[in-house]
Amino acid sequence: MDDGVSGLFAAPPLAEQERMVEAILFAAGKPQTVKEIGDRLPHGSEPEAALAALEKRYAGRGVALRRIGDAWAFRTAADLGFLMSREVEETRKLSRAAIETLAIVAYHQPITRAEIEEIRGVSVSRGTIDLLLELDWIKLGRRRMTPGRPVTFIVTRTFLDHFGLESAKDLPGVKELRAAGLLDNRPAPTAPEVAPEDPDARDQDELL
Amino acid sequence: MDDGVSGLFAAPPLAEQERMVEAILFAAGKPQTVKEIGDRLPHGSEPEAALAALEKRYAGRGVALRRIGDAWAFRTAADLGFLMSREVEETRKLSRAAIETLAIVAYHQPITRAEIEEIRGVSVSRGTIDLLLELDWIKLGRRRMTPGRPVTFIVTRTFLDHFGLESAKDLPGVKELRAAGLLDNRPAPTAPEVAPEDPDARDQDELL
Amino acid sequence: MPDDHAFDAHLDGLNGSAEGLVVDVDGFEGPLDLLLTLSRSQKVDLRRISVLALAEQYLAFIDAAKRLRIELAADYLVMAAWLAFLKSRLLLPPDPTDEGPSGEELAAHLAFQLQRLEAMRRAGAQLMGRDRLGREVFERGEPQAVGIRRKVVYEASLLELMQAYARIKTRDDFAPLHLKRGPIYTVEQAVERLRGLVGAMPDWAVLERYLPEGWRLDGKKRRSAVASTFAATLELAKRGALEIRQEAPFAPLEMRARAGERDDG
Repeated sequence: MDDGVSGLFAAPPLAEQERMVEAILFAAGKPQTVKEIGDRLPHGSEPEAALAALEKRYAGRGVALRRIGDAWAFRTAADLGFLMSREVEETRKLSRAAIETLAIVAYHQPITRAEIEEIRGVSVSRGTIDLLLELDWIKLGRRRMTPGRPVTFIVTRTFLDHFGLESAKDLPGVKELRAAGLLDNRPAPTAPEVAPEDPDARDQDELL
Repeated sequence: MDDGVSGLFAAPPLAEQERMVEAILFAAGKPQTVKEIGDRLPHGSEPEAALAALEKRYAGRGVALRRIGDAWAFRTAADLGFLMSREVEETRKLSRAAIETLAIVAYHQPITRAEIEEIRGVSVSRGTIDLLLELDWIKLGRRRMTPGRPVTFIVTRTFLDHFGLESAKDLPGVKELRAAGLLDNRPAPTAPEVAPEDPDARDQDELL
Repeated sequence: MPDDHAFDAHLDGLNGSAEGLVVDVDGFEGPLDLLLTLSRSQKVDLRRISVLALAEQYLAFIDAAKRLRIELAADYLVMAAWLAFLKSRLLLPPDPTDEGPSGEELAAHLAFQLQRLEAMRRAGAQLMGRDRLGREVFERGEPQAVGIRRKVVYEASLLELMQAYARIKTRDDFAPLHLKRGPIYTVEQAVERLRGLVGAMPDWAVLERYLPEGWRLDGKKRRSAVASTFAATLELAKRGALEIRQEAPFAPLEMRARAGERDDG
């Protein structure tokens, strides 16, 4: 927009901006970022202020304005889910491996596949990562600046939306886990040669 | 729901029913009839009263509760429909005919169409004049007091603003343009066909 | 969780007599998972777990599996080897010449791994227990697509405007040379016209009277018509059709048909 021209027009009053944001978010199925909302409002509008006013207006209603990462969306109030039970499509039951992997990515992101395997103590099957990518719950983050430049995984806005989280900081128990040091990246003490990587482990085992 | 069981419980207060209807209509994939809504509400609820309360609550908001036939649905407020479309700006250059016509009007206003054609040496298409009128760069001036009383064209305030002029009189004359080096020593080729029509060029082309 | 049942079965087996031991490695997600399951039999907080006791439990489990000739995946055996090594480190007095981490450090790391895995399991269960989109929370059922309006913005600068005008104005300068005919009344036209009129000019009359229609008012046109008509008059006088007179310099030119050319003659 040309500032020289649009500057001639004043932004609409906040109450009107609030109505506009309400209409935009009602019509959108997916969460909209503050920037996306701002781009659709008249020049000079303040989407953050309008969103704050709107959030307050909908507090306690049957529909709530929810922040999802850097985006916002209207969602039905969680306590009314029982009314909607007829519309629930039976979601595929996630495997234990998938749930665990998802939790590990969410609490440790960005995380490499090797690190996921280190935490789980078992190799992560291709199918598990694929499924989580397909659900759009995890996505590729930046490559780790370590030898081999491995890819990392992070959780998505869809993940936050699905689990009703404002941000990864709101993950259940995340503060306690961090305080307990359980989210630290604690490398294994360098073990002597004898152990896991020894291809003759099986033979040794039989000696025991 | 089993009436025998739900009958044991009192219907929720109207405010709560209103929240429920709000959530149901928000999540519904299509408009819902009063009966459909009622079937989902706890036994003993009054969907009509809840709908009436909800309609009132949304009056004047960015989203309105609307009756569509015998069903109800949330719809964007009529005055905010423009938000539901995104504008994509596409910048285009004015055609040579259009800019020449515009220049002639600017330098010779008020000027009739016949006079523009005389200066350009070619006829001016209706589309060119229409585009310039639509852009609000030219407008109709007074009719010429000559036989046939032809309309004249003059440039607009919008034109002056766009080109950063105080008045059309500020446009430099041909001599000044030449002095300022704005006139090419050679005219632009009248038509791009020049080259292809060159028989030598054509032969060369065929050799390639 | 279906795994909980398998898990209970293991616990039962492990708590029972050696004969009743149920060994089903398929139910575990790897050695760490098996260790975590075994650790529960200690019925203490993982932070106070006895890694030594856990290592012994694990090795006993693997032994039982072997006795039953159960095929064990390599990583279970690798873990067994590592735990055997850890056990020896924990039991033997530390060797000052030994390099690498102490048995206690290794045991502490294993305990950390178990705690971390358990924390992640619990977190996963908590996540799944949240109000989830499409189950307890719903999005807009009738989302409205955003239409795209195309708006064309025309660009033109003052420079382009001036250049366009200059182009028009200079076009003629470079056009192939041909003389532009302004409003010119040719001598030929004048001769032709006057010849037709000669019969009707018996008396002296001023030249301007015989200018053609449409060439009398406009300055340029009039000048051209006067000049040509004068030239035509001279031509006709030479041919003997007209007489010309002028009473004084710059006085009006008068002419009449010569006798014999006149209609009445």
